[in-house]
Amino acid sequence: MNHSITESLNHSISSSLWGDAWRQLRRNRIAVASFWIIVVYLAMALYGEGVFWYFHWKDMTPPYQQTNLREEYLSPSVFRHPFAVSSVDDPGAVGSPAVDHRGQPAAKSVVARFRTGLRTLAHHPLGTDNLGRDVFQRTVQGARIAFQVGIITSCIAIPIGVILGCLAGYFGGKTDDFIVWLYSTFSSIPDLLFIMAIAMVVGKGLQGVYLGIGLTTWVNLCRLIRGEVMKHKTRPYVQVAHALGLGPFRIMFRHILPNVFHIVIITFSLRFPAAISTEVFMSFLGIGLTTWVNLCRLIRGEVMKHKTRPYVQAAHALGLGPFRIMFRHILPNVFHIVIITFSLRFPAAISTEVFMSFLGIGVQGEPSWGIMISNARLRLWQGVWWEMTFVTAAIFFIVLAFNLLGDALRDALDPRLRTSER
Amino acid sequence: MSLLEINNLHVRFSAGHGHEVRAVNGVSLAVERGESVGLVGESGCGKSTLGNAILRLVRVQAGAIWFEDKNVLTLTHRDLFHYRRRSQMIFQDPYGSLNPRLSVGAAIEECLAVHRLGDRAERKRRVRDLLQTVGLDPDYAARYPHEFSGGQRQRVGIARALALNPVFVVADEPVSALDVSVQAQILNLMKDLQQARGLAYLFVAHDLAVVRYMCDRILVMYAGAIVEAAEVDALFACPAHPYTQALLSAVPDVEKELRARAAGARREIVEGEVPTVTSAVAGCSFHPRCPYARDLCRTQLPDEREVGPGHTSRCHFRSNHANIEVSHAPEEIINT
Amino acid sequence: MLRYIIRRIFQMIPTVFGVIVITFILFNIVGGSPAAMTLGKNVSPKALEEFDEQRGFNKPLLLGRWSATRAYENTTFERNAGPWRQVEGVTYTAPQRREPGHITLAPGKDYALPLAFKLKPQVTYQWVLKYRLLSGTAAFKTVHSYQPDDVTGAKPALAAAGGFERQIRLLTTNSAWQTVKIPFNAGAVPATLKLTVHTEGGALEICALKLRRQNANWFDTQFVFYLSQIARLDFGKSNFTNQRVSQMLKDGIGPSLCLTAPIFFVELVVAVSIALLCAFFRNTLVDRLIVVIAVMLMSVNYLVWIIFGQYMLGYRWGWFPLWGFESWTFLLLPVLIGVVSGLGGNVRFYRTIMLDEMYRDYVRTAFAKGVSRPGVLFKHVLKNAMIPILTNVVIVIPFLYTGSLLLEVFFGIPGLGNMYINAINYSDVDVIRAIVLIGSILYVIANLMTDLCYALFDPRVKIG
Amino acid sequence: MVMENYLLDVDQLSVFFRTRTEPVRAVSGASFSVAPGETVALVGESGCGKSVTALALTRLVAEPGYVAGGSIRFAGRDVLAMNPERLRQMRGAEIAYIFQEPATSLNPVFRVGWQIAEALNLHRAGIAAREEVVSLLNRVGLPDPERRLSAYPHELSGGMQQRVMIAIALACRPRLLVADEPTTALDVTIQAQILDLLVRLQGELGMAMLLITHNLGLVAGVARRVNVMYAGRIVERGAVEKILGQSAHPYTRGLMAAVPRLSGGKTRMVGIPGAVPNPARLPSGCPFHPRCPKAQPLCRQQDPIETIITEDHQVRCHFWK
Repeated sequence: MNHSITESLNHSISSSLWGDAWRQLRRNRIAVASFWIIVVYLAMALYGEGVFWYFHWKDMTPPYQQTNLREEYLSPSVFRHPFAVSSVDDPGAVGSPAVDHRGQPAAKSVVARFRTGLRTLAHHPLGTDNLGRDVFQRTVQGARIAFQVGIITSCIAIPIGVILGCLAGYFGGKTDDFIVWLYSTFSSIPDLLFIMAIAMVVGKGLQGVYLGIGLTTWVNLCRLIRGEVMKHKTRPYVQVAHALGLGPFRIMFRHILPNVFHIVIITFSLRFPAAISTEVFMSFLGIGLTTWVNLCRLIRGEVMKHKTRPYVQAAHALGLGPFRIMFRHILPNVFHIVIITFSLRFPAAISTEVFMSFLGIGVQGEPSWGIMISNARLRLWQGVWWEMTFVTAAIFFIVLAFNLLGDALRDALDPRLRTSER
Repeated sequence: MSLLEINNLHVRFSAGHGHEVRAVNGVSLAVERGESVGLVGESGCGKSTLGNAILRLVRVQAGAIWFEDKNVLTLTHRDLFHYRRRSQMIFQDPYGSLNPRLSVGAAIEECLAVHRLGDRAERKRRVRDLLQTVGLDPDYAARYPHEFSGGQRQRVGIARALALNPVFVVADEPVSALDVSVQAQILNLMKDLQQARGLAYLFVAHDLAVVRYMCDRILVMYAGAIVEAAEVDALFACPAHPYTQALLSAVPDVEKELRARAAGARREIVEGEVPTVTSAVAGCSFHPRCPYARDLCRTQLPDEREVGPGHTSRCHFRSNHANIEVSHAPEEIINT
Repeated sequence: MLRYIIRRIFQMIPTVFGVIVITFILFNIVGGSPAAMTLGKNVSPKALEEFDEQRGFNKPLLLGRWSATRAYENTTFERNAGPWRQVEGVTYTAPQRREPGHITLAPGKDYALPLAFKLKPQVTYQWVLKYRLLSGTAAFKTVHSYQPDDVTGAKPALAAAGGFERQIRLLTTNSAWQTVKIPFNAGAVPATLKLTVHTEGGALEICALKLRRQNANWFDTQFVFYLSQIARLDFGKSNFTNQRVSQMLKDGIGPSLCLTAPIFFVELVVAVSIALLCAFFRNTLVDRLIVVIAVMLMSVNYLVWIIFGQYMLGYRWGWFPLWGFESWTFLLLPVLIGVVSGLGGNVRFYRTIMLDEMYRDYVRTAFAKGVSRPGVLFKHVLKNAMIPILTNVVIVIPFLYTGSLLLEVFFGIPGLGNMYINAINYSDVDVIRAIVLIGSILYVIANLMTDLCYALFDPRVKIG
Repeated sequence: MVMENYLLDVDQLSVFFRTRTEPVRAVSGASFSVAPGETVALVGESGCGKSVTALALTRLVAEPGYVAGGSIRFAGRDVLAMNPERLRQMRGAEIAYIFQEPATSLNPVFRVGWQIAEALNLHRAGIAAREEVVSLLNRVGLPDPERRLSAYPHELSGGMQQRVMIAIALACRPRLLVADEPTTALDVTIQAQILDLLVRLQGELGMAMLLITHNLGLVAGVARRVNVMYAGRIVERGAVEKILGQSAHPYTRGLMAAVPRLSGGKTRMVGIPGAVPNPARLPSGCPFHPRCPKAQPLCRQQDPIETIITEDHQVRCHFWK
């Protein structure tokens, strides 16, 4: 309503899509908060990634995999009365390093008690699971897998969706017919069934999950982009570009695409929680990560092999630092594995996996949120609530943040899309 | 030879379900160098399609378009490129015709770059010149379209059209989206540019008053065909076609209204709806609405007839039916 | 209207075909033969072949005359002599720079070609052989213990000492690697058939050997087999439960619908009502509160709803039975969880639709006419909003048939969802394929229904 | 001015729009009046607040807009003080609206006849709806009304849709018809038909009309009194002859000069420099001063108040002389 006034308000304050969206988002406190939550999770994921790689190169069991049967079923630290006096007296209780074992009993001053209390708080802050593994660390690792899934599936879906959508929308005719047929076919297959079937066929690995989610999400994006491109094709500025004699690809990618690109971003942010949930779902069912096959394992095996080679020894002898050796010397020598893996990914990965687990280097499944839920589920019935609670809270907050940010982005960038996404 | 000559042009679109829209239906016209020709009609009469067809932005089914002695419709890719340098277009919607993701400088420069004119520095200089020519601060080149008002955007659109130094410009409703107080600025700018550069305009509009101000000659279009063509003064003084008369009568013009009000007169109103071009009408396309229609009109398509020097009309009845007098051509009514 | 429906049904055909192609690609091409996956590793090639035979996996994919058979796996001799290891007189040469890996058959001997199992009767096979013969000859022969009746048509006579022997191809000296195809017929009683090579005067070197089976015709392929299966509505047999898949589907769909249909209807009514409430109180505290709650609800993972719901309501408080499918009370908890878990998203979606309508011009007209607020909402807005809502509802219907995967697993409801997950875990390809395919076809049909709904309820949509 | 004679009397009306930062003033201190049976025009360019003013008359301004001050009296009653039910009864029955876009202003999923009948049922219960609807459609010149009753809006052309809108508006014989750009979306020849219809019906039914338009030609044709709006203010008002003939405000004069004339020759037109200001960022003082040829330092500092030139001519300018 009140067209003229709202329109003129819109025109002057907010005709620049990005500029206005940015302004609007910055003012939206919920969106900003969501953004920071996502940043925190991203940091967690990056940290998890770092930890993961570090311990794999060091060839050590990462802390989130360390089992400690003495500390199984440890409840979260705040529930362990960290500041209670008794914890200082009894070194065996709750398994915390509450006492500095130097022979003499710890000083009972308030400061010391406070210090030890703090240390206890920091020790397994969210408790441990049945094998005494730290719930906090595992949750962080779960974030890593979740982000991997979100990002990799987007990397699969976005190029397919964007390119096909552009081509269909722009060229129309037979091209359009074909692409519409393609995506309506894909969208006809119920998502979850399709993802699971793909995952099963491809080999129940993380790749299956990536591929499954990636291959089903491009459809929606493609449809949206196609519609937008068709709309923009008739816009005057495209006519102008025609009149200037620009070629179709230049018009398509330089003129139209920037104008519809916000859809990609909106779709991405709206799809992210869906991808995470799907991954959680699938790893819960044991389809995702049970046979954990990953590139880094291969690399790790190779690096371990190369570590003992003379050229690395020589590098050591020259006094080169570990990073330089790792990246300048070893990595170029194992990098071909990356390429080979990507081309021969599935058979090679599977066979190497078999080989490596035969040799006993295999690690148990990485802690994804879904696996954690799956493990924690039965323990919940025994009253071990914390593992379940913290994992679900972790999922809740990231999904909530993405939902809210996605909403805000959509409102800021393209309110029309509201009804097209469920 | 004229700068632009169009012979019996037909443009048809498929409207699905086997229907066809005859947007342009056998149009012939000519535009001389430095001349500005107005093309007037209501929505859906095919005037914008005609403008687009001249620049080969839509597919033409039949006919010929001659520009500087070359048939535009058979140009090779290379020649078409050259043609686009000679003839350009100004678009109606100043909000939509500029790509919101390109700075105005980049938008103008892109034309030069695509046509490989000058090096980077030279192009930049030329962009500044152009902006100055259309009355904008050259430093605005780095700004994005949303930072401009409607009038300023239309100036940018004009600068872009002029970037390649065309001799012929199709202006498709260049001021209809602008506020009244801004229209005059743009019209004046276009007039000045025409004089300074010897441009020829095909000025597509629905507003007769604007066309009268801008043009030397006027073509009135109805249902895909040109029903009347005349010098601007002749047309306004003695419109020959009933449709033109109705149009003139319908325009709410301040002075005319005030005069009519003082005299207590009522306006002429043509009944009926603007035809959709899908429904092919036998005979004269205007006959269902024409107050003077007779049997002949319902069966036979009228030819173009000369009603005065340089004044043609597509009506069986040469004279004028209303109270406006005809100064030339003896009355000659064909009865059937 | 009828013409419109018929036209739309014709338009469905490419999509259905596409779905068939995709499932085919997924399960037959990407997945390959599931025989080894399902039967395990230590199964005889004969059993595998029978498995494939039953499911048509031993045919060419799309088009072709010849297909491989497990009687003799393709050998290229890159690492070792393969099945020739056991054959006497055969020496293996590992690949060198120019030379491919190959086996050498010393001259002057008969060699039986190592087959994993007997061939099929009356079927034409062919050897595809890449060989080199520096000197001498090599003869490929079939040896029957009975006289093959396909030659004379007579009853088989008594076996001769070496059996009836027939030379099918004589290879002559050839110093470069060369590929030949040697066709032969397995005869009526292939159980007694022996395939031999006799080398004479020089060693036969073989660097690649394949056995191909001839199919009935060019179109006797996996794809055609698959299509005909679909046409016969025969979805094969589960190799886990050994039941016919169509029977399993029939058994499973009832429990699934028992679970999903109530969820669907309750959810629809509740969500639309709440959305209307939002639209009525738009921009007030009530509206905002509902939106906040809806977003929170939809951010809670589905698993969490189920696990905590089952734990708290079923186990701790004991309000509902925990597990099983015996009476309607067993459905209460899963339905409740199903409704709650989907409520947030649906309320938000319907609210968006309603509010979009609230800002239309016709609403202003209605208000200007003097229509009251409830009047505008329940008459003008609701009828317009029903169009997108209805189409959205119709499109969900096909998903009802699979049931809710997780709810069924958790609450032990023997529906299709449960079945599907079991099938995934046991790599039960036929079941998976059938469920995916039927789901997709139902979806296509639902799409058609959506269009029909549009045509029926939206006067702006033209039919014809 | 004698208050009691006016059907509608608007005094110092202000309408604000909430934005994320601070409220934007869409209409500020607009005062005008409409006498029974009279045609009054509200003229202005896009974004000047004329449509918002029209909607504010029956408090139809939707969120985020709200009436912030002033008074609206209709037939002696204070509209701003009415309870919602009373307001609802007034809408349609006493003040009816026609909007600019007939295509979107009609409800797409209801038949035309139903939409007209609804208005009838709301305010004139107990009459034979069908006959009344047919006679209304006849009256607005819709050909073949019996058949059109069961048509959906999209099956009608723009001109016919606008006729249906008029039928809805006239269903309850309102005393004031607010026509918000009733012809802008239509073609020139159709415009003339609709305008003619409006004027004729107005005469027949003896209702007052508030015509909101940007087209001075329309104003000259039908209005008796004119209010010129600029940037949310009524800068000049008075009898049509005064405003169009002897305009005092530089904006009105500029507007008159900028309108191309049918009878005008090729003499150079003079436009108003600059562009219509954005309501969110109005210039200080008189909002017209950046574009005004007569602007003085005073104009930049002080928003002028309304000056009475004659009984039927008021202007809001420091230097109207």
